[in-house]
Amino acid sequence: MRPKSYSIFGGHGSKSGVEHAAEVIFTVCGFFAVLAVASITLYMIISGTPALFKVGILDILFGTIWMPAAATPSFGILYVILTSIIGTALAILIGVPIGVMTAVFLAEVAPERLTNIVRPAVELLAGIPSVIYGLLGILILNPLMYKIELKIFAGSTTHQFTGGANLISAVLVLALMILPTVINISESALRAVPQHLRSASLALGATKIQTIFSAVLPAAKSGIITAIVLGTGRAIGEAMAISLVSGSSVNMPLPFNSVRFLTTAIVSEMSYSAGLHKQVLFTIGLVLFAFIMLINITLNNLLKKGEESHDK
Amino acid sequence: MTNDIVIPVQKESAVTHSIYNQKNRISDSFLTFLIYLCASISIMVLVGIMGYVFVRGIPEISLEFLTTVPSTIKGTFGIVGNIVNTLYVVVITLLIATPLGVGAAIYLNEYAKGGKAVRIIEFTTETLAGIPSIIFGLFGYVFFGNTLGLGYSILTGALTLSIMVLPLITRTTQEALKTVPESYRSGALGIGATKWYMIRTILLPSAMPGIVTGIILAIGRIVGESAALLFTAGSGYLLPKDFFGKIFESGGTLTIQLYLCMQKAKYGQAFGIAVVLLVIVLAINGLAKFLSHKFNTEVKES
Amino acid sequence: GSKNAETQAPDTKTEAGTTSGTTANETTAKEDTATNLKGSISMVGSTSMEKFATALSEVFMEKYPSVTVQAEFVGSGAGIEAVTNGSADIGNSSRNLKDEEKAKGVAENIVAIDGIAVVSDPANTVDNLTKDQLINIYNGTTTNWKELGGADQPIVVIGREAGSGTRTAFEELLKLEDACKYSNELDSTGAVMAKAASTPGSIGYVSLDVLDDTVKTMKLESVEPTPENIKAGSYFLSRPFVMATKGEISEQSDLVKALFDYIYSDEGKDLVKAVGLIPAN
Amino acid sequence: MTTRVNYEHELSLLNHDIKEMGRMVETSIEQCFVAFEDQDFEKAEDIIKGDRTINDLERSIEARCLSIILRQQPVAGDLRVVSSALKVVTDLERIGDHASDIAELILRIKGEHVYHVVRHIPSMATAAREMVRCSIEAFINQDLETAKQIEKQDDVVDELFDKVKNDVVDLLKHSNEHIDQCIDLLMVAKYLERIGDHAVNVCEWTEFSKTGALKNVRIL
Amino acid sequence: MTTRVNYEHELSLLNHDIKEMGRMVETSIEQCFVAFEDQDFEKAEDIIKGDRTINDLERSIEARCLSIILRQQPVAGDLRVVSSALKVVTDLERIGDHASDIAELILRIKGEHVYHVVRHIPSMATAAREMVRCSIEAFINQDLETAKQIEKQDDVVDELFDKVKNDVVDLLKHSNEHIDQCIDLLMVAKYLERIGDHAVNVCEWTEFSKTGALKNVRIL
Amino acid sequence: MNTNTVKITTNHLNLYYGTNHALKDVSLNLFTNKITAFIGPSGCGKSTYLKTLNRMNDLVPSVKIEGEVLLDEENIYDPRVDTTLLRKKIGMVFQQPNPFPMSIYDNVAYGPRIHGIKNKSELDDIVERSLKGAALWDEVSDRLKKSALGLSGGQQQRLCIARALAVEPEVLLMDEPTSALDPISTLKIEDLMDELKEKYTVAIVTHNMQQATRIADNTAFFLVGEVVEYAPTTELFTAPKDKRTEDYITGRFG
Amino acid sequence: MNTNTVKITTNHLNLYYGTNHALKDVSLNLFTNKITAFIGPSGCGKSTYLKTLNRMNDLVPSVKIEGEVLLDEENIYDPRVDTTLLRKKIGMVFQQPNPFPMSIYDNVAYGPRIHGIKNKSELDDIVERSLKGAALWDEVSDRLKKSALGLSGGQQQRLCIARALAVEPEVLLMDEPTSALDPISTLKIEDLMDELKEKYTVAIVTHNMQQATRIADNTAFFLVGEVVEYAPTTELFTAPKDKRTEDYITGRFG
Ligand SMILES: Nc1ncnc2c1ncn2[C@@H]1O[C@H](COP(=O)(O)OP(=O)(O)OP(=O)(O)O)[C@@H](O)[C@H]1O
Ligand SMILES: Nc1ncnc2c1ncn2[C@@H]1O[C@H](COP(=O)(O)OP(=O)(O)OP(=O)(O)O)[C@@H](O)[C@H]1O
Ligand SMILES: [Mg+2]
Ligand SMILES: [Mg+2]
Ligand SMILES: O=P([O-])([O-])[O-]
Repeated sequence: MRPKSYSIFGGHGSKSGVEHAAEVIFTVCGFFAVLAVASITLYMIISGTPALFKVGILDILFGTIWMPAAATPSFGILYVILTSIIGTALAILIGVPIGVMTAVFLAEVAPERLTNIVRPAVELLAGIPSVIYGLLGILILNPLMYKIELKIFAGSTTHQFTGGANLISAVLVLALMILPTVINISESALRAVPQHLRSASLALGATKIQTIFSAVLPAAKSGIITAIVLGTGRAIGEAMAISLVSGSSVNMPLPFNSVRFLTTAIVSEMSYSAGLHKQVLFTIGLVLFAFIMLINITLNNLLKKGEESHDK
Repeated sequence: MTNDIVIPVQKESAVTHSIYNQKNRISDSFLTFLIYLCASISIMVLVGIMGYVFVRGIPEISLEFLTTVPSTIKGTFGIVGNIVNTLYVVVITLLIATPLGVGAAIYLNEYAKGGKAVRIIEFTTETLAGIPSIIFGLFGYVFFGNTLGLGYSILTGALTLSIMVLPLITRTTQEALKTVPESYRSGALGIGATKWYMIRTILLPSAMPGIVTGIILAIGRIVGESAALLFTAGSGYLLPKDFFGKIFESGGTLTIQLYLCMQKAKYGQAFGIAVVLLVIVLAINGLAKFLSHKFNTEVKES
Repeated sequence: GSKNAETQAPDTKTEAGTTSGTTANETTAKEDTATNLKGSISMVGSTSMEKFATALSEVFMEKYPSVTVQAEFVGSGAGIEAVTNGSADIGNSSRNLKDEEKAKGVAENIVAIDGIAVVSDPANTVDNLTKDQLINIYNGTTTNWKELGGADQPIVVIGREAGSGTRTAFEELLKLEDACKYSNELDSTGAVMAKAASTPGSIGYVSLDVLDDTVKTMKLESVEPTPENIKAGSYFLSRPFVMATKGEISEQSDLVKALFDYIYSDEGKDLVKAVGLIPAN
Repeated sequence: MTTRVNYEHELSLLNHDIKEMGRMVETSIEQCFVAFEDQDFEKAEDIIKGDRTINDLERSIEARCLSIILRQQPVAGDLRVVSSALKVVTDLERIGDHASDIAELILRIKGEHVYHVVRHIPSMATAAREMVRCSIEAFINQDLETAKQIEKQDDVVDELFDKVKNDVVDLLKHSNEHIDQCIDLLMVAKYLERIGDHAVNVCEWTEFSKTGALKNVRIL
Repeated sequence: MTTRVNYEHELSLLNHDIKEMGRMVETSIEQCFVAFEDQDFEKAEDIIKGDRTINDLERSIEARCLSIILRQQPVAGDLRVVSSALKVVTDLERIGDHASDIAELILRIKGEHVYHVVRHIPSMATAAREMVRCSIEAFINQDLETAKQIEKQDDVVDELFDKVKNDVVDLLKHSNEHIDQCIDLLMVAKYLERIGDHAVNVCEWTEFSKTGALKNVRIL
Repeated sequence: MNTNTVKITTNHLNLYYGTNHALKDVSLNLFTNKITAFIGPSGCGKSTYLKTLNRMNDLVPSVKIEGEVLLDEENIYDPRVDTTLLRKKIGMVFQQPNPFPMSIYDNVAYGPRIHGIKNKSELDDIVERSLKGAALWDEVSDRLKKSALGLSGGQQQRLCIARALAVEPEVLLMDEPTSALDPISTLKIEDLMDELKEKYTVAIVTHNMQQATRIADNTAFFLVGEVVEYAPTTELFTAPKDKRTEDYITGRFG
Repeated sequence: MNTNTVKITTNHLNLYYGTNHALKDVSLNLFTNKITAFIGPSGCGKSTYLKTLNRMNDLVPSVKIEGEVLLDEENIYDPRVDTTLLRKKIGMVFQQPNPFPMSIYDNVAYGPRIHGIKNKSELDDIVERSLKGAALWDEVSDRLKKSALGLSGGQQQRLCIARALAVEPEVLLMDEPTSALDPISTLKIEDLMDELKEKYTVAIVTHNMQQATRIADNTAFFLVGEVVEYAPTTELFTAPKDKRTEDYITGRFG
C-alpha cells in the first residue's frame, strides 16, 4: 500500500458559506415567480370581487346591458365575454390552419433559399408591436369592411352601421397577428421532428406529402399545440390592436356588429372610470384572468396527457 | 446515371410488380395546392404589411422626427424623448428581471429537488407567461402606481414589465440549462468541483447563448409592449433633466407614442414610429442571430 | 409631487377664479422664483385637454427651466382619481366635478371653457343640425342622412366611452343620459376625429380645440362652434375645463401655485385663446 | 430467457457429431475383432475404409468448433465444451487410426492361429473397447465419476499389455516360426494399449469440459 | 494503424512458447540417443523428468490459446494461428512422450549391445529428429514448402521402421537370447516412427495455420 | 460465394456527394434469401451504398450517381421508376430504432395505409402477421394501442422491422440495426434476421464483426468507397484474400 | 481472486432510491493496481454501485444508503468527509465522453484549478503529464488551445481520462467508458487502461463482456442489486460458480 497522502476528512466537512449563500439566493429567485403570480392573483381578486358581489355575479356575467355611467348603472358583460370567446375562436380558426400550412411550406416544401428569406421576415413580424397591426386594421381593414357592410345591409333599418369597425375586422387583425407566432413555433416544431422519422416514412414508400401529413405533423403535434396555445393567449390577451378596429361598442358578437372584447373593455374605460364602474372593470380583469388560467390549465393538461401517453 | 440500357417493355408484364409504374396521387396534389395557397396568403400578407409600413413610414422620418420632442406650441413632432424612455425601460427592466429570471432558472434546474416546489414554480411561471399584458398593466397600476405610490413613472413601468418578462427569461434560461448535458455536471462534480463553482465555470458559460436569447426576446417584448405600460409608465415624452430623477417621472416608450399617435389619427407620425420600431426589432433579431452564432462557434472553436 | 421646492416662495394672495389681473407684487415674485423654483408638477386626466395642457406645460417650463411638468392624458375620471389619492398634483377634467368627488376634498379650478363640436366626414352634404335632429341621431331614431336632407347613407354614430368628460357633458347637455346608441365607442378625442374623418356617414363629437379640416364641423341650430359664439351663449354645447387640486390652490405647493398664477395671468389667458379655448370668466 | 436459437442449434449439432464419431470409433474396434474371429477380411477392409470417414468427421467437427468460436464467442461452459471437443476429436481420430492399424495387421495375420496362443488379446480388446465406449459416454454426459473409473481401468489394459508381451516373449522363446505374426500381435496389443491411453485422454477432456481443469490444473 | 499492444504481446508469447516447446521436444529426442550411446543413464532419467516440463508447457500453451480465444476473439490469421497452436501442442506433447518412452526403454536395454545389431535405428533417430526440428520451424514460420518436404521424409522413416522390423525378425530368427531387448528395440523404432507421424501432423497444422485448410480441405 | 439467384445487381456504381467520390466503381450482387453484410471503417460508404439500393440518396441534393442498380433485372434509376413502389419493395431499417410517435398498431399499419389499405380487418391481419414476423407479437399483442415509444430499445427495433415487413417488401436493408441496442436485444434481433432470410433478401451494415460472422452469408468489406473484398462470410473472416481486409478484421487498422 | 492490497472495501452496502432497493447487501473489495469490472444486465445497479464509491449518488435527492464504504480504511460516508477531497482521490470517467466546451488545455486544467493550482507553469506541467498518461499528448500537443469538442470520440474519451488523471486520483471509476466509441477507439482505450492500472486502482462498468475478459483482473456480476458472483475474470468467464452468471455471460439470459 502506498503511503496515504492525505485523508478525505476535510476540515469543515460541510459546505462552504459561498455554497450556502448561492443556494439561498437562487431559491429566493425561484420563488419570486410564485410571489408575483400570487400577488397578481390576490390583487385581481381583491380588486375584482367586490363589484361581483355588489352588482351580483349573475347580473355581471349574464347581463347584456353595459351602461356603467348611467344614473342607474348596469354592468352586464355577457356580450363582452361572448365576443372574446367567439372572436378568439374565429381568429384561431382562421390563423392556425394558414399558419401551420405556411410552417409546413417553410419547413418541408419550400426551397431553402426562399425559406431563408421568408423566415426572418416572419420572425420580424412576430416581434413587431401589436399596435402596428391595429394601425393597419384601421387604415385598411375598416374602410374595406365598411364598403362590404354598406353592400350587405343596404336599406336595412335594424342594422346599426359601424363604419367597418366590427367583429370581422377584429378577428382578421387577431388572426393576422397570431400568424407569425403560429408559423414560428410550428415551424420550429416541424424542424425539431427528427429527420429519421421522415426517412422511415419515405423508406416505407410514402410520398413526400404523405410523409408530411401522416408522419411529420403528428410527430410535431405537441409543438403545434403549443403554437395554438400561445396564439390563443396572444389573441385573447391582445387589447391595444383591436380596441380601435372593433368599434368597441358592447353588442352581440355578430360579424358586422361593433363589438367589445374583455381586454378592450378594460383599456378603454379604465382611465375614465371611478367607483363601482372601476371595480367592475377589475372584475372584467378577473374574468379575463380566469379565462387565461382555464385555457392554460386545460391545454397544458391536454399537452401533458399527450406526451405521457407517448412516454409510457 | 446510365440510361443507355434499354429495358425491354414486355418485362413489365413479365415481372409481377414492376417498379416502372409512375402515377400521381390526387390527394397529394390537392394537399400540395393547399400548402402553396396558405403559404402564399401568409407570405403576401406579411410582406404586404411590411411594405406598407415602410412605404408610408419612411417619408415621415427626418432629423427633426428623430431628434426632437413634440411641441404643441410650435406644432412640431419628434420621438427622441420616447427613444430615451424606451432605453430607460429596457435597461431597468433587464437589470431587475435578468438576475431574477436566471436565478430562478438555476434554482429550478440545479437546486430544486423535484417535487411540489418545482411543480408550483413551473406552473406559476407558465401562468405568468400566459397572463395578458393588460392584466399586468392593471396590477402594476394598482400595486406599484397606487399602493407603492410610484404613480406614472418609468420605474412603475419597468417593475411591471420585469414581472412580465420574468417567465420569458426564466424559461429560455431553463431550456438552455436543460440542454447543457448532464455529463458536464457530473464531469465537473466528479473531479471535485463544488456546485457553485460548477455553475459558474461550466453551466453559465454553456447556457449563455440561451440566456442571451432570453434577454433579447425580453427586449423585443419590452419594446413592443403597450397595454402594460399605458397605465404604468405613462406617456411622458420629455427628455430627462436629471439622470436618476427621470426614473420617477412618467415616460412613454415608442410603442406608447405610436398608440397615442394612432388615437389622434396622426397616422403619418404613427407610421414613422412604426418604421423605427421595425428597424429596432430587425436589429434585435440580427443581434440575436449574431450572438447565438458567435457563442455557438466560440463553443465549437474556442 | 413637487418635492424639490427649495426656497419658500413669497406669499401670493391670489385665489382661484377671483383675480384676473397680474399685480406688480406677483410679477416680482415670479421673477424672483423663476430662478429658484425647481421640481416637477404632475398632471393627469382629460384627453380633451391634451392640447391645452401640453401647451401650458411647454410654456411654463420655458419660463421656469428647472421645473418639469408631466402630463398624462388618460381621461377625466382617472385624473380626478389621481389627484384624489395623491398620485398627481393636478387632475384635468373636461367636466364639472361631481358632488361626491368634491366631497373628497378636491377643488374644482375652472381654467377654460370648451365647446363640444359635432363633426362628420368631410364629404357629408349636411352641414347644419338642430338640437332635436342631433338628439334623434344619437338616440337611434334617425339612422340615415337622407332623412336630414343629405345623401342616402347610413349614419355611423361615434361617441366616447363611458366615463369620458366629453361624453358626460355632451349627454348632459342634450339630456341624453343612458340613451345614446353608439356604434363606435372610442377612448379618446383623437380617435373620434380619426374615425369621423375616415368613415363616410359618420358623426361624432370632439373638443373644440382639436378641430381641423379633416372633418366637417356641423353648425348646431345654424351656429358655428367658435369661441365667440360659445362666449355669447348661442352655441349650446359647451363645458368647462377643470384643473382639480386636492384642497384649494392656496394649500398647494409653490410650484402648483406658480402654475395657477400663470394660467390666470394675461399671458395664460392668451395661451388659452391661442389653443382655441375661452378663458374662464 | 433468450434462446439464441442458432447458437444452441450449433452446439447441439456439435454434440451430435461427437457422439456419432464416438459410435463409429467404437464400432471400428468391435468390428476389428469380429472380423478377426470370423476371419472376415472384407469386414477388415471396410474398417480401413471406415477410418477415412472418421477422419472426415474429425475435420468437420474441428471446422464446426472453429466456426462456433469465430461466430459465437463462446465463454464459460460453452467455451470448454467447444475447446475440449476440438481436442477430444484428435484422440478419437487416433483411436480410429489404431483400429484401422489393427485391421491392417489382422489382414496380414490372416488365417494364422497364433492369435489363439496369445491368450490375453481378446480380453484386452474387450477392455479397450469398453473404455472407449464409456469414455465417450462420459464425455458427452460430462460424467466425471465414470471418467475417473475409466482412468483406473487403463491400468488393467496396461497390465494386459505386459501379459501379452510376456506371452509373445514366451512364444518366441519356444519357436522361431511365427516371429512376424508374434511381432504383429505385439503391435496389435500396443495399439490396444494406446487406444486405452486415448480413452484416458478423452476422460481428461471430460474433466476439462466440466471443470476447466486438466488433472486438477486450471487451464481455462 | 492501431497496435493492440496487449493482443500482439499475447500472440508473440504464444509463438515463443511453441518455439520453446519445440526446442525442448527436439532436445529430448536428441538427448535420448546421446544418453544411449554414452550409456548415460542419468541423462535418460533427466529426459523422463523433462517430459513433465513439456507436459506442463503443453497445458500452459493450451491455456494461453484458450485465454486468447476468450479475451481477444481472434479472427482470420490470428484465429488460425491460435487454433493450430492448440492442436499442434498435442502432437508436440506426444513426441515428448515418445522421447520419454524411448528413454525408459533405453534404461531397460541398458548395457546391452543389441542396439548395434539393429543397424537402422541411428539413422531412423536422426531422420525423426530432423523431421521434428524442421516441422516446428516450418510451423513457426508458416513455411509451406518445408512442410511439404517433411511429409515426404516421413516415408523414409516408415521405410526405416520396416527395415528395423526386419532386422529384429532376423535377429530373433537367429537367436532366442535377446527377445526382450529386441522387442524393446522394436518399440523404440515404433516410437520413432510415431514421432515422424506427429511431425507430419505438425506440418499439416502448418498448412492449416497458413491457409485454413487441412490436406486441401477447408476447415476455417 | 454463398449464392442463389441474384436479387440485386450493382454494376460499376459511382456516387459523388458534390466532389466527394463516396462510392468507387462498386459492383456487387445480392442474392435472394441470403444475408449480405457490409463492413468497413467509419465513413467508408457502407450507408451510402445501402441507400443507393432504395434511392434514399435521392433526397440528398448534391448527389450524383453513375452506373446501374438492377432489382430483378430492372434498373431502379430508370426515369420511369416510381420510387414509392421501389421503396415498398425494398424496405429499410435504420440504426436508431425510429418508431413514429403513435401507437404500436398505427406504426405497423402506417405503411399499408399509405399504400391504400383502409379495411380494418385487413389491417388487423397485416399488423398481426408483421408483428409475428418480427417476433414481437407475443410481447405486445395486449397493448397494441399503447404508444410505441414506451417499448424498450430492442422492442422498438423489432417494431421497426415489423413496420418494414408490413408493406411486404422483397428486400430488407438494415443500417447498423443493433448498434443502439444492448447485447441481449442484439442477440434477439440476430436470431430474427436469421429467420427473416427465409423469406426476404437481407442486406445489413454492421460495425460489429462478430455479428457479421454470426448472421451473414456473404460479407463485403468497404474501404474509402471501394469494395476491397466480397466473399462468403466464413472465408472473409478466416482467410481473407486482401491484406487490408485482414488488418481491418483483426483490429490492426484504424 | 487477483489480489493485492485492498483499496476500497464496501461492507453490507444497501442503497434505496425511494422505495426501490437498488443495491442489496453488497460487500466487495477493490484491490490496488487491479482492474475490477462490473457486469450485469441493464438496471442491475452497476452504475449505482460505482457512484456510491465517490458519493456521486449524494446528488440524487431520494437516495438512502446503509452500510459502509472504506477507502484506505476510512469510511467515506462519515459526516466529516469532504466530498471534494474524496472525489479528488476517486476520479470518474463516464459513458459518453463529456469534455467541457473549452480548450483541451482548460479541460485538463479544470480539476487542478478547482483544487487551487493557479501557477501557469505548474499547470502546464500537469496538463502535459496527464495527457501523456492518457496517451493523448502526441495527438493534441500542437492544438492544446483548440476546443476539446473538435476531437474524435475516442480522443475525447481519452481527454476525459486525462482530465481525471490531472487531479492525481488514486482510484479511477469508469462507467461504460467505451460504449459510445467505435471498435478501434475502444481497443485504444482498453490498451490505455491496461497501462493505467500500473499506477491506479481501476473499476469499470461494461456491457461488453469481451472487454471485461480482456482488461479486468477481477469481475463482479450484478443482478437486480445483488452481487451474484465476484471472482478473477478468467474464472468467472470460464468456470462461473453460479448458474445465473453462466446464463448471463453465455447470452442465455435476458
Ligand atoms: N449527405 C451527405 N452529403 C455529403 N457527404 C456525405 C453525405 N453522407 C455521407 N457523406 C460522405 O460520404 C462518405 C461515406 O459516408 P457513409 O455515411 O456512407 O459512411 P459509412 O460507411 O456509413 O460510415 P459509418 O460507419 O460512420 O456510418 C463519407 O465521407 C461521408 O462524409
Ligand atoms: N437517480 C435515480 N433515481 C431513482 N432510481 C434510480 C436512479 N438511478 C438509477 N435508478 C434505479 O436503480 C436501479 C439501478 O440502476 P443503475 O443505473 O445502477 O443500473 P445499471 O446497472 O447501471 O444499468 P445500465 O446498464 O442500464 O447502466 C434501476 O432500477 C434504476 O431504475
Ligand atoms: Mg453509416
Ligand atoms: Mg449504468
Ligand atoms: O378625455 P375626456 O376629456 O373626454 O375626459
